[in-house]
Amino acid sequence: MGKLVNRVEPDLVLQSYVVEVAKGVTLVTKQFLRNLFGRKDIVTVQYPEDRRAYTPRFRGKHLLTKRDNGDVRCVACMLCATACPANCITIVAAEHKDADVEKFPTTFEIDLLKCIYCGFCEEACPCDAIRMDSGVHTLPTFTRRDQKAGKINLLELAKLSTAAQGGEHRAESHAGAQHGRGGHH
Amino acid sequence: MPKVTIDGHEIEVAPKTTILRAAKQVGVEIPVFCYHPGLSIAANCRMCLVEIEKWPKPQPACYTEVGDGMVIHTATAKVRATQEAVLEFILLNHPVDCPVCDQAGECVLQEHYVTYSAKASRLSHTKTGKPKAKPLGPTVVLDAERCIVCTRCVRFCDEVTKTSELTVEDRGEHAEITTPAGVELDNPYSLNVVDICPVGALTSRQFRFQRRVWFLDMKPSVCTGCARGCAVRVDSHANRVERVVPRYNPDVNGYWMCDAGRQSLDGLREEGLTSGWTPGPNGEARQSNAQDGLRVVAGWLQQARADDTKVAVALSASLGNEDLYAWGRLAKEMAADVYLLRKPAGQGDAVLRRADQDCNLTGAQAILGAVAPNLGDAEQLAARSGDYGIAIAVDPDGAASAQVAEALAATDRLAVFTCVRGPLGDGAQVLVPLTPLHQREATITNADGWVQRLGQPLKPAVTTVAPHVAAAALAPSAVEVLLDFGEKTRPAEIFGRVAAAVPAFKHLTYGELSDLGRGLTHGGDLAPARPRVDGTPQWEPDTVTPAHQRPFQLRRGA
Amino acid sequence: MTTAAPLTADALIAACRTAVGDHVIGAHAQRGDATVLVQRDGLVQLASKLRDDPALSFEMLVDVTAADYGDYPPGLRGACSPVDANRADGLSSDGLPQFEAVYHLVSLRHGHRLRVKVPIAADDLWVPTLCGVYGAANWGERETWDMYGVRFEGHPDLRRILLYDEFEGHPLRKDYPLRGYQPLTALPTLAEYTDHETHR
Amino acid sequence: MPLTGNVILDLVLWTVIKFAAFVLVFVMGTATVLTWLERKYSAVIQNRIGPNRANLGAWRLGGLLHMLADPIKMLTKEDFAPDTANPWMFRLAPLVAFVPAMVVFSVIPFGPGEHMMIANTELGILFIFAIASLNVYGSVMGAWASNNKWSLMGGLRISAQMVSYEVAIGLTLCGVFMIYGSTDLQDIVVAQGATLGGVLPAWGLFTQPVAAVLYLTCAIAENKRAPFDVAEAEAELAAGYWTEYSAMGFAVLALAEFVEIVLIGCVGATLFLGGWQIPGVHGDTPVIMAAQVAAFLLKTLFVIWLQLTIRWTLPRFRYDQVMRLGWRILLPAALVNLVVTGVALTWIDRN
Amino acid sequence: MGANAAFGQAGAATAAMMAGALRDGDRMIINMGPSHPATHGTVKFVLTLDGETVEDIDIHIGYLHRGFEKMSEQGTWQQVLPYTDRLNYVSPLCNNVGYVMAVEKLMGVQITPRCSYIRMLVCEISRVTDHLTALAAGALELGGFTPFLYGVEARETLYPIVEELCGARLTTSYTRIGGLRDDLPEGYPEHVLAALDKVLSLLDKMDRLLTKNRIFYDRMIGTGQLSQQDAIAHGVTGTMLRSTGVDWDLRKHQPYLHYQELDFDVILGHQGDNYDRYLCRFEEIHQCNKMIRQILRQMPGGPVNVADWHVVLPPKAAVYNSIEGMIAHFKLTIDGHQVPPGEAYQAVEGGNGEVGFYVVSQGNGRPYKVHVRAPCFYAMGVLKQLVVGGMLADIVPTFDTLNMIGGEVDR
Repeated sequence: MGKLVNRVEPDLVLQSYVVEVAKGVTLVTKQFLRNLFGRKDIVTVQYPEDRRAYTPRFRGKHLLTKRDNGDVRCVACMLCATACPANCITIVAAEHKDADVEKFPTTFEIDLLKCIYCGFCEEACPCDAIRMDSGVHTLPTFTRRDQKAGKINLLELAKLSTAAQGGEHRAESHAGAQHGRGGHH
Repeated sequence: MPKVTIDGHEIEVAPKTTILRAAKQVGVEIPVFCYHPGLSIAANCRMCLVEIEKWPKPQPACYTEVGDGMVIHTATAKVRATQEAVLEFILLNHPVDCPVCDQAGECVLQEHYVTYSAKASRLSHTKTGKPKAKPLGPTVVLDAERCIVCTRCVRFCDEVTKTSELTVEDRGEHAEITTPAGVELDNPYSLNVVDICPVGALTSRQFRFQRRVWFLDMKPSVCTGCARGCAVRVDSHANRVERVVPRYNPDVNGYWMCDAGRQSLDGLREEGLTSGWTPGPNGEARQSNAQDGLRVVAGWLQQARADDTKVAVALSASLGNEDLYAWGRLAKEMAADVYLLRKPAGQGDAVLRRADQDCNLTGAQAILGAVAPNLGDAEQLAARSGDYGIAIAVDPDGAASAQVAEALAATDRLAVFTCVRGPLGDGAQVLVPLTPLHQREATITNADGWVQRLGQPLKPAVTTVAPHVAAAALAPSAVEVLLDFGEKTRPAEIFGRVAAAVPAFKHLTYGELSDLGRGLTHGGDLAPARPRVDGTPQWEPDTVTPAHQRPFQLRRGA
Repeated sequence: MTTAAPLTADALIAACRTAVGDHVIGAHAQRGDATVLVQRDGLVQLASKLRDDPALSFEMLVDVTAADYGDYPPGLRGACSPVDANRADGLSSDGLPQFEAVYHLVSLRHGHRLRVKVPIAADDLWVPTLCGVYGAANWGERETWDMYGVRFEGHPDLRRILLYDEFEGHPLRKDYPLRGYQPLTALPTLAEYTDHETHR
Repeated sequence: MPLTGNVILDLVLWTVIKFAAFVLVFVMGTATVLTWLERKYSAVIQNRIGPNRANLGAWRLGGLLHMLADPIKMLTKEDFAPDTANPWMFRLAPLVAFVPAMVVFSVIPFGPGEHMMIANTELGILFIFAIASLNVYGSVMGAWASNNKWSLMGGLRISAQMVSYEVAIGLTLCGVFMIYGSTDLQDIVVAQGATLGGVLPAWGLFTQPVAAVLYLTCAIAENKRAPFDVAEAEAELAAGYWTEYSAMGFAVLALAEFVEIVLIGCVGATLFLGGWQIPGVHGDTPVIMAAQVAAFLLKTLFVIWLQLTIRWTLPRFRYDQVMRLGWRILLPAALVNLVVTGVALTWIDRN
Repeated sequence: MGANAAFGQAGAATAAMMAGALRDGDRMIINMGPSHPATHGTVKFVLTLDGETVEDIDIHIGYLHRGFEKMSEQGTWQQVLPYTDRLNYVSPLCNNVGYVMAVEKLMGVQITPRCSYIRMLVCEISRVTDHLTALAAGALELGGFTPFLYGVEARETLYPIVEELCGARLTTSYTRIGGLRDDLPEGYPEHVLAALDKVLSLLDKMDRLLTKNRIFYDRMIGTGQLSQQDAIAHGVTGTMLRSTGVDWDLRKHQPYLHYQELDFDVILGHQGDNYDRYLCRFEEIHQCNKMIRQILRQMPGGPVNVADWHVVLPPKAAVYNSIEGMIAHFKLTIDGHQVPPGEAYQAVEGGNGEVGFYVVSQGNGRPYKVHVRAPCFYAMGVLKQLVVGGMLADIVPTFDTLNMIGGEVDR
């Protein structure tokens, strides 16, 4: 048998309104005075001057990581576009002049209005090229066009990534993950 | 007839049947890499090893022929261990290339690995490096690291084209596919090696990196590049052709197709005409869509009926059966003269290519012969062009010769129905944009009399019109009656009329033409016009269906 | 509220067979979910029995929905809707009609669950309502009507529930197109809009 | 005093000056500040910061400028009236609600002596009752003229509620009149300068404690503020009678509410907190008078604070519960209070 | 209890008196919603009012219908997950867990104990946020803005905790078929406990401002009363069912995950009125608090994902550095989870009751059908019984304690 809740037993004190109102007023006043003079419970964040720190796992605006030489790490494998439930990623691939890199995106565009920030792209990426750990969220814009994040925009955000690039950014393994296209060299 | 038991299924098969084919017949799947039904058997990948009772060690199923009373097991622990070992061995030096590899998604290696192994790597040393992105010829690029040396491509060049450009160099883990010095893989069938490569070692230079295969819309169709009419699969994305690969049809092309055919279908990639022109009030050409063009031509024909003007109709031999029938009927009703336009001959060979470039010549001759008795050719047209007040040319490919163009331009009024700009169209008063064959339902008949359906792999532009629809639309003005198929302009309906009117077509129905097609009768006899390419019974094509189109298959747990 | 041990899936199926034996055309207990396929003639009878029999005591209808098997791979239907081998009318899973009404029941007293499925043909798409047995059937059946176009005969208020009245078609059917346009709700004209008394 | 030109001029001039000083500066000032204060105060209670964005360059002044920014916003917004509304009544209603609320301040004694009130009339509190109850017409007019069912419902609730509570508040205050023997507010305040037993000031709060509680309750109900805001009850009636108001129309209605808060504060301070009296301080030097005026204002602020706190503490009554409270609890309580007061006074008189 | 009954009668008598007085007047038909402040979640009531008394109500839902079930049929099994966040959007994690459990049931996947415990943890945190939303919104709608903000602040205390774990406050998409997106971050238990303490202190303030306040309980007691028979017949589950005194909690009576290892009470109400529902939610938060502490104490170690690359993506290190991991990663991403053909129904105790997922597989990577049994949907079906005969103002608390969530009802 479950546990029954305690319903209030309205006695004269409760029924007179006055006592509970007075208690309520006292509580509220205490809270007021405490916030005014004492220990502040105030939780408002003065955005945009102050910003709440996002947690390390926060899925913010996407970014494209770079290789050591500053090139885009993405090889246009399209797994992110495949995993994306919102169909918001458009990639056009082309042959890279370096045969070891082979393939790279000439266009990499994310429609942030369509994006649902589920993080599946980040998870699907086999090259650690797309990430969402920029720690910034998407800001409003005046036109729809401005919500399409292109390659340059996404690469600019690379510096915001909280993890070392070229490696696994999750806790379980960051040792020895030299890759890019993997360990065939 | 030997009787064998495969995984508990008992079956009687023809003598000399291999275990692999026998297993296929009872629905047991045996994984292979090097085996290809259209090539000789090499048995070098060892993926198809199966256990046979009373045999000391596993045998390759692709090579071993069944014997009476054989009991075969394809899924024992030993077989599984073998398969895992083979996969581990193959993957040992395989680069971590899936992200950049075009084969990913239709890769036999990927498929077999997840189905038969899914074990983590135990590799601790570095992989053997080999050349990457090395051009083998004008069309094919080799990535030697990805190659599993199954030698399908080598066998193809040896056995099918008999040109032997490819060979295996070196041994063991250094084995590498290569061309002898000074030789290029440039035979007219070179792209077939890309299709049969089970991994991503050979890639088509043209399709390379264009589109991931799992995004492709794969639709069966027929190549219209020459009179062979190879069965193909058109892979498109967002109504744009990305590549064309052969589709197995034992009566036409077997497993292969030529590079030129793929190129011809690449033409579909370019946007066809979506608008034409009609004469404006001052005689200037005014941009207009198919409906406007038809309205003008209908006016001409209506007037021609009143004036008794003679009309010439020039039809291309690259139109579909239904188009030819509809236009033939219309010409007959109008008592117009019909001329058959043909493309100049190309180069043919003993494998597949035909010199004759018109994809539907056989059909055109049979149909127009039956419905339009006054059939002439281009020379006759040139000779008699002065007789006509109105000429109508239906020439989708714009392939009419300069001679024809000149002759037709000499008439008072010329209307051209076409998909592309060309000298003929440029001389026309009315240009009507046509819907290309691959954007609509149609059938064509190849040189051997084999009728196949084009499966409409692409969607049409709304401003264009299909030729048979155009004919049906002109009929009321031109001859005051509807054509015999009335307003039912669906190809299936018209094809029924074709079958009724043309003796060679009489046993055919539209529905049964899907997939492999049917042959015409020759002198009343129903016979395949050409010996089957590989001489084998029905055997499915060797391509990997993308997983989302494949029925469920339980994968073995890791 | 559970007082007795829940019956096993097999026992539940057996109980259903006893209750409306003639109408049960198939059953399975895959993945532990007891499921019976019933002819629609026996549905109401079965439901009342299931609710009132103290040994079964399915007091609560948790969910009503339907399924359109129109696109289901041929040959696999038996995985969802197996048909008894001994059916006299020779019915097989492949021969089952396209639609199924699906009911999920739970017994609060015993803590067991049962799924009841009623195969229905696309051209005769109705099942008797369970509103008389379970109050929950009211909204559940309205939603199923809205989404699949399954008519629940005898339902007191079979209107669309999630979609608007002008909507055409039933979207969860497999043949419902993914792209296209629906008629909009007719907006009142200004005259209609100001039909009520104005204070001018 | 004969009504010569000079006297009339004197009268008018003084009235205008006093009106400007008391009503425009104090009442309107307080009401305006209240628009900011209420939000700020509630915010701090609720662990928030509240309005703080309006600024003059670098000076934010804790958002104090919101009370300027809001009127500017209200003035510049589109004043929208529904198509089917009655335009005249709709526009008139806010004024009808607002003007009486302002007028009643004419009888409030802001300090000692007849000069510290705008109109020294013996009617006093009765004048307040008479005029303040006109306020309801504004709200009801607005509610009806909006031609919105929710507004109408709010209007119905408001009229019933205000009529009901007027009875209770009237009876409640009768006790005070009986104690101090006058309806003239200045007289009442003067009378509160005495002490009870030499210790406790003879404020209404101590002589009529029950009436004080009842007064506050009824007054809040009269002003239709939480927990008696069933007329606007945003969760039930959207915003009730002022649903359709925007821009200045809304501003005036809202301001009327704030002015009434001040009024309740003033009347409360006058009747129950000794008005301008400071216990133990007597005399008529300017310093003392100024201190007394300040005391009155402080007391007013106290009652205002009480109202705000109650508003941000309590949930809302249901409409029928409001009526039950008014008729079944407050009215009998007021009557009993009256009887007890009467008996007590008689007993005191006898002795 | 006697006093309660007396109050209930008094309220009813008042209502009856007023109804009598207005009986001859015109009925007013009025649209409450879809953009009415009380009909949050977007719903419309077409009310027939006799004065303030509700004579009839026609409930129009569907304003938030976005074709969840149709959309689910278009992608892979995994791609359905983000949609489930948006069902009951104040306790998205319960939906995440319910959905993947249904798929796992169909696939026959056995999750690891640690995964199971973390799933319980997130479910309970979600339940707290769900109940806090209901309580706070209830206070707001009765005009209690201060308790509302305390409740919301408590909820806001938990959202960063959710974000720390899942990467998002609300659109969590945290679970994976066969496991979870990620293990618990460093120091997570301490953060949870600290947040819980703050939640409890704020909850206590709400309690002191509301529970015993006569203005509040007068509005709650005896209004929106639901009988046990009605609740059961109409498929009402969760807190709403328990408030009528029916002892039914999936966590207790059909335990899933590892709930059988937790010690907690099923909270029951007396008579199923708004006050009972309010109190049950309050008390359930305290139970959740108890459970979360137990879960954190008993949390087992080990992996969170099953060790099968057909079910969960390989670890990133294997993907980056080995072709085996890369292939497994590719195939699972491209093809989706290969779910054997068949059907399964999995129910979990969500914020508002039984959240059930009925999934049908056609044997490949794409769901054939995903149906959600939304608790609010059936609870809304019984709303008419709760408000007819009551007063207009009673719709507000009744609708609130029912805690309709538009995302779930309309799908």
